[in-house]
Amino acid sequence: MSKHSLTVNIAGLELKNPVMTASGTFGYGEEYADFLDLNRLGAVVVKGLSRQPKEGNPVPRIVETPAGMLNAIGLQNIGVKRFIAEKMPFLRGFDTRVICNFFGDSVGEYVEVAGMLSATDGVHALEMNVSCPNKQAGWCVFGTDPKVLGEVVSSVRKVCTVPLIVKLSPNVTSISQMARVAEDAGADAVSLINTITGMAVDIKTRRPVLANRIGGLSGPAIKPVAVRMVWEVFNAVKIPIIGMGGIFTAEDALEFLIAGARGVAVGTANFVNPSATVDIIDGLHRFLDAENINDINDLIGSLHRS
Amino acid sequence: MSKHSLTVNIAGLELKNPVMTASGTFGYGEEYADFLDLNRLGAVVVKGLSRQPKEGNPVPRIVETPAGMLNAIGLQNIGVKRFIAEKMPFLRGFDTRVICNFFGDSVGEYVEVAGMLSATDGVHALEMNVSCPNKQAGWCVFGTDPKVLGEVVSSVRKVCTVPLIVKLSPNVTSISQMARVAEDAGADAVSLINTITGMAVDIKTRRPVLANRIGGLSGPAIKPVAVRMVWEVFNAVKIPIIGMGGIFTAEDALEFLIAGARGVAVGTANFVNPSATVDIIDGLHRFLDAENINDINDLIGSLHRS
Amino acid sequence: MSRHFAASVVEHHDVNAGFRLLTLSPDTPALPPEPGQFYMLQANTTFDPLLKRPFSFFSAADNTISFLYRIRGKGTRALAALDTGAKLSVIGPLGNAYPLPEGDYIAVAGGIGIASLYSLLGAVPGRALLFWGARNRNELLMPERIEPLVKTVVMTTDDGSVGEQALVSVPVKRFLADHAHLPVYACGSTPMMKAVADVCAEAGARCFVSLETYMACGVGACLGCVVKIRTQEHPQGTFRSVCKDGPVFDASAVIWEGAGE
Amino acid sequence: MSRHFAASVVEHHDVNAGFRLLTLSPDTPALPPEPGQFYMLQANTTFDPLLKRPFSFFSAADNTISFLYRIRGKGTRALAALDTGAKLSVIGPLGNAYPLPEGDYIAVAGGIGIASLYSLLGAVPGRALLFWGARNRNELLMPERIEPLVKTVVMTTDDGSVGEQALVSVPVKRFLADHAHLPVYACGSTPMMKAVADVCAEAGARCFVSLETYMACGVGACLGCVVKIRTQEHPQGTFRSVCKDGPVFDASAVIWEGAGE
Ligand SMILES: Cc1cc2nc3c(=O)[nH]c(=O)nc-3n(C[C@H](O)[C@H](O)[C@H](O)COP(=O)(O)OP(=O)(O)OC[C@H]3O[C@@H](n4cnc5c(N)ncnc54)[C@H](O)[C@@H]3O)c2cc1C
Ligand SMILES: Cc1cc2nc3c(=O)[nH]c(=O)nc-3n(C[C@H](O)[C@H](O)[C@H](O)COP(=O)(O)OP(=O)(O)OC[C@H]3O[C@@H](n4cnc5c(N)ncnc54)[C@H](O)[C@@H]3O)c2cc1C
Ligand SMILES: Cc1cc2nc3c(=O)[nH]c(=O)nc-3n(C[C@H](O)[C@H](O)[C@H](O)COP(=O)(O)O)c2cc1C
Ligand SMILES: Cc1cc2nc3c(=O)[nH]c(=O)nc-3n(C[C@H](O)[C@H](O)[C@H](O)COP(=O)(O)O)c2cc1C
Ligand code: FES
Ligand code: FES
Repeated sequence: MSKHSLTVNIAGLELKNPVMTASGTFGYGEEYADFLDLNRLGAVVVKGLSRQPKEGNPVPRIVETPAGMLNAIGLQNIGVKRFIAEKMPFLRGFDTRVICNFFGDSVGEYVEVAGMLSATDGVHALEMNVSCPNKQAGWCVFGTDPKVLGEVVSSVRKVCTVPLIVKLSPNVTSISQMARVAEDAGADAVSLINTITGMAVDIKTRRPVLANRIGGLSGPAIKPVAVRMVWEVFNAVKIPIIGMGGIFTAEDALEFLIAGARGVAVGTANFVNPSATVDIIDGLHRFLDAENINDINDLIGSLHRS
Repeated sequence: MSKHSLTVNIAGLELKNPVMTASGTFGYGEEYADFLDLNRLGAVVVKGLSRQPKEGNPVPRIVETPAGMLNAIGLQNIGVKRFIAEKMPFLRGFDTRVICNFFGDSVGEYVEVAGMLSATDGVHALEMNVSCPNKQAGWCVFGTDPKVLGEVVSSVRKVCTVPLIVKLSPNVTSISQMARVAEDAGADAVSLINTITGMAVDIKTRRPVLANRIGGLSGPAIKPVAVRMVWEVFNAVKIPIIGMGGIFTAEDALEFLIAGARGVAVGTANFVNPSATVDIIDGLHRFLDAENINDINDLIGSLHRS
Repeated sequence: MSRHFAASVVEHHDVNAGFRLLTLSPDTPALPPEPGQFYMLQANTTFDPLLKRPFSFFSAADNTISFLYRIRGKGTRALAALDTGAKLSVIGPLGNAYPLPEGDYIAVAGGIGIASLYSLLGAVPGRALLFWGARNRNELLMPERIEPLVKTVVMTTDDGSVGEQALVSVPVKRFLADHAHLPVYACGSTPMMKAVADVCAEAGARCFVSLETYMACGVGACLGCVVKIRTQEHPQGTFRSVCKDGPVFDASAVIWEGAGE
Repeated sequence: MSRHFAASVVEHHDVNAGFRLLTLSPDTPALPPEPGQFYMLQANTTFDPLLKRPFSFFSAADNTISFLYRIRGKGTRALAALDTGAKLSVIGPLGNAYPLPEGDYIAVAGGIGIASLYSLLGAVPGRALLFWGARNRNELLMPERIEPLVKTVVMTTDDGSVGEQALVSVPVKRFLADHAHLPVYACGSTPMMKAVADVCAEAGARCFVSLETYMACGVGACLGCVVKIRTQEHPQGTFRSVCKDGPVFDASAVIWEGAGE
């Protein structure tokens, strides 16, 4: 198990392995500290942070769907200040990378939060969630309009002193176009996919099951869409990709790595199997052993083109 | 079971019930004639037709995914002439509506095929599949560029003498925008969703599982996305909607009807349960009975907005 | 000792129609639960159903944990099909526990809510004045195991098949007129618990409720299971996780949004 | 009589490690199958695995159908877990059949391919010259039931544990030198069938192969299972459904694309 290397480098940040947690599915890390050794992870990506604490949406917020789930948490979080004061000291105690997911409802808020987080000791990279409603432009979402995306990324890039990962929304006609916009605006990496917008109807009450009506679909159901988008983006940009969407096993993670992801994030799987991340790391070791591959980087983007 | 009515009217076409088959999952009807009484169906929607017979893609063409499947059949079909000569006589023998799904690789081909089909006795409506590559505009797909979509729909509308249904691709940023474009260009109805583009990777060979690399995701996995899109489109256009995507049971069909679909199409479910369509019709009857609803139209679009 | 373990079915049988008692033996040493805590269980290894389901433990012995459950949807159907010897994946014990009463107390169970209260009845035996409501006789589960643990029991059913035909909160309200000094512990459907909380508030009795919401993770990570709770900092209420901050809450702090449904 | 029915497991047991024999009884009258036909089976009622899986029938009696299968992935694992009395959903019989030989014939089985050929051996007993290849002894399934049905049998294994250590096409090729007038029926992995088809073509022997591709519907509706077949109209080949136009094809018409994999 020790001959080969799982180390990957994402935009200058070295990770002991490509496996990280997906934002919003691992709390602030401490929720799962009992269940696995956080030191084993390539990185911990925390729940999305905003300038002010956010209460989130009314309940019901989640519902299971075939091989997936819809969530409309509404980005509930304790706010960047409490996060830095109350959660970072704990996270700094681990030998892993800490990546802070964040969002805003205006370009100004994005910039402000990015500034605060990237100035925080122990924060190794930022992940910008652009799948949230844009207050300035009404109903539109930062991540679905190329012009707006370019603006917010380049504004954040100016203040961000650590690697900046832009997390792309899959709810677009061309994910590769959005990835190129992010790259051109200065993103150091992209992560994809965020959830796909969906809805479930309670046929008895004739109401949407979720109080928020619509929610984001995650889990194994979306994996084929996510793998396809990673492959498309891999062919469109030079910056590294972090892939996610329905990764439950090492085999799932390998699909993403082979399709071009340099890192993989595990989301919904944590809920079902709290040790999913470490099981995946163990499985990657076994696969490299079995296939006689010395360096996981030899696998990344190795999908045959014929 | 007889008190209430399941009759729906889609763009002037009366259907004895809202349940139809999804194109490409029911062959030309005869493949399933052994398994169920076609007379019971609201409509039979046949495999997509083109001017010339089409061989389709190399194999493998299908692969199962969690609660779904990817297909890259490549629109294999016997061509519109053989269809009219060899398959229509059989279909005319049933008391159901026959809806012909068709496509082209140029506006000219769309127009030509639509003209031939709508002039055919027993063809009650046409369904335009716009999710296919556009030879004139290179890689772009008819169904993802609003301008191209408007052009092809209005050209077809001029020659089509029966109700024209435009089948929308879900691989777009705004499905309601595309629906409005179709409506403005003269579509009498829209159907949605076609499959979501996805990919699966064989980690041993490091090749895409499908020979065509990418394929279309269908089945229960995509149902939440489909329901959401039907609801969005219901709020955006006045023309009727035919909903589909992962409908396996009457409960699934009811989600779509309540969200605004006036018809529902059953696709992948036929493969698993050849009598899925009639089971769903029976289930709709039972639901109306149990809920004391006399007319299924009272259910359509009845989703509460609070 | 990890709170995530594999377990084997050692016993599994019907109690009444639609209700089963499942006894598991953890394959590796597990933490002992406290009354009111719960576990996330999953019978299947495929992706449908995808999520684990939360169940209060009914009883726990040296190396076994039992669950009393109602077959409801596909998760519980998959559970119900498990034979002796079958393996399943478990997370727990999770959540907080009932604060143990010091003397006599009032326990209010609605239907399958008895599953959660049973461990409290066993931990403080002979002190509970149990008010036990259900839809019908079939849902009053295992009286032979419950009655020996309580001081008195009052039953109600919706159909009058056993005891008074009333909501269980009706006799509780009558009883509280003279016994508002006793703490109340309630577990049942959300409307039932709200009704009990209301009569307790009126009577000025301390009331603890064990809430039920839809859960994904069970450990406070997804924020899917929240409920609005009044705190000093947030007198208008703030979201708390039922899985981590609960499931037991002081009823006076709960804001019963949409609880009428 | 519908080709879509529910059936109950009447017997189910291991044959060799990783191989099981499943016997079903249709709950409603079902059509009798012909040698070479297959059924689509599904053990689970959830959406994972989603699709039914194709299996040749192994044998059929008055009111039972048997299947000999290898546990491979999640569909066959779900199948393998079925107990006696369990229900499953079935479509069939499907596809064409082996054209019955008039006299002696050569049967070539590779591994689990014996499952499909067994019904032919039984339909035309005592006339088959069986060439039977497998990876190892464990995969030569139920010789005690097969040997009484054939005239002669030649075994090969990849590991030499039984018979010649060779691909089964090697002894077939030797034998055809003197027996090219006999028709050949082959079922096994795609590379094995291609090899047999090649030696038959060289020797000028008529050869039928029962192909295996990934299937969704089993009835010719999805066009997922196609294979390229030469026809008079399409000498370069045209796609035919393995489920409906096959699974049995004249080997000389098959275009073995990607068959090396
Ligand atoms: C802390 C806690 C302890 C519990 N203890 C027990 C117990 O000891 N015994 C017992 O029988 N049940 C208990 N439950 C309820 C149990 O978790 C659900 O019955 C179970 O999840 C249903 O799963 P299913 O797949 O069978 O139903 P599903 O198919 O998921 O759903 C069937 C119906 O039940 C509703 N539903 C499902 N889960 C919940 C939920 N968590 N909250 C509200 N509505 C829901 C669905 O919306 C749907 O209408 C407990 C729940 C919680 C939160
Ligand atoms: C006409 C026909 C008759 C068959 N008869 C038998 C039989 O009698 N006994 C028997 O054991 N098997 C038979 N098979 C093969 C059987 O259908 C597969 O083994 C089964 O579908 C595997 O399902 P799974 O869910 O266990 O595997 P999966 O998890 O679906 O797949 C496991 C692996 O097998 C491959 N695979 C799965 N299905 C197929 C397929 N149809 N073609 C090629 N590769 C596939 C997958 O790509 C994957 O690599 C037959 C197949 C066909 C088409
Ligand atoms: C309950 C839940 C909460 C989430 N919260 C966030 C979030 O705060 N920020 C974000 O960028 N993504 C969030 N996501 C999206 C995930 O990080 C991930 O992109 C998505 O779930 C797909 O991965 P999966 O299928 O492995 O879950 C959330 C997902 C879930 C299920
Ligand atoms: C094998 C297969 C072939 C299909 N062929 C077509 C087609 O020819 N034309 C078309 O418009 N849609 C086609 N579709 C899409 C379906 O009609 C339907 O829109 C989609 O599968 C979603 O529904 P479902 O989840 O119920 O299958 C095909 C789908 C499948 C699975
Ligand atoms: S279930 Fe995830 S936070 Fe409670
Ligand atoms: S499996 Fe559908 S056409 Fe053969």
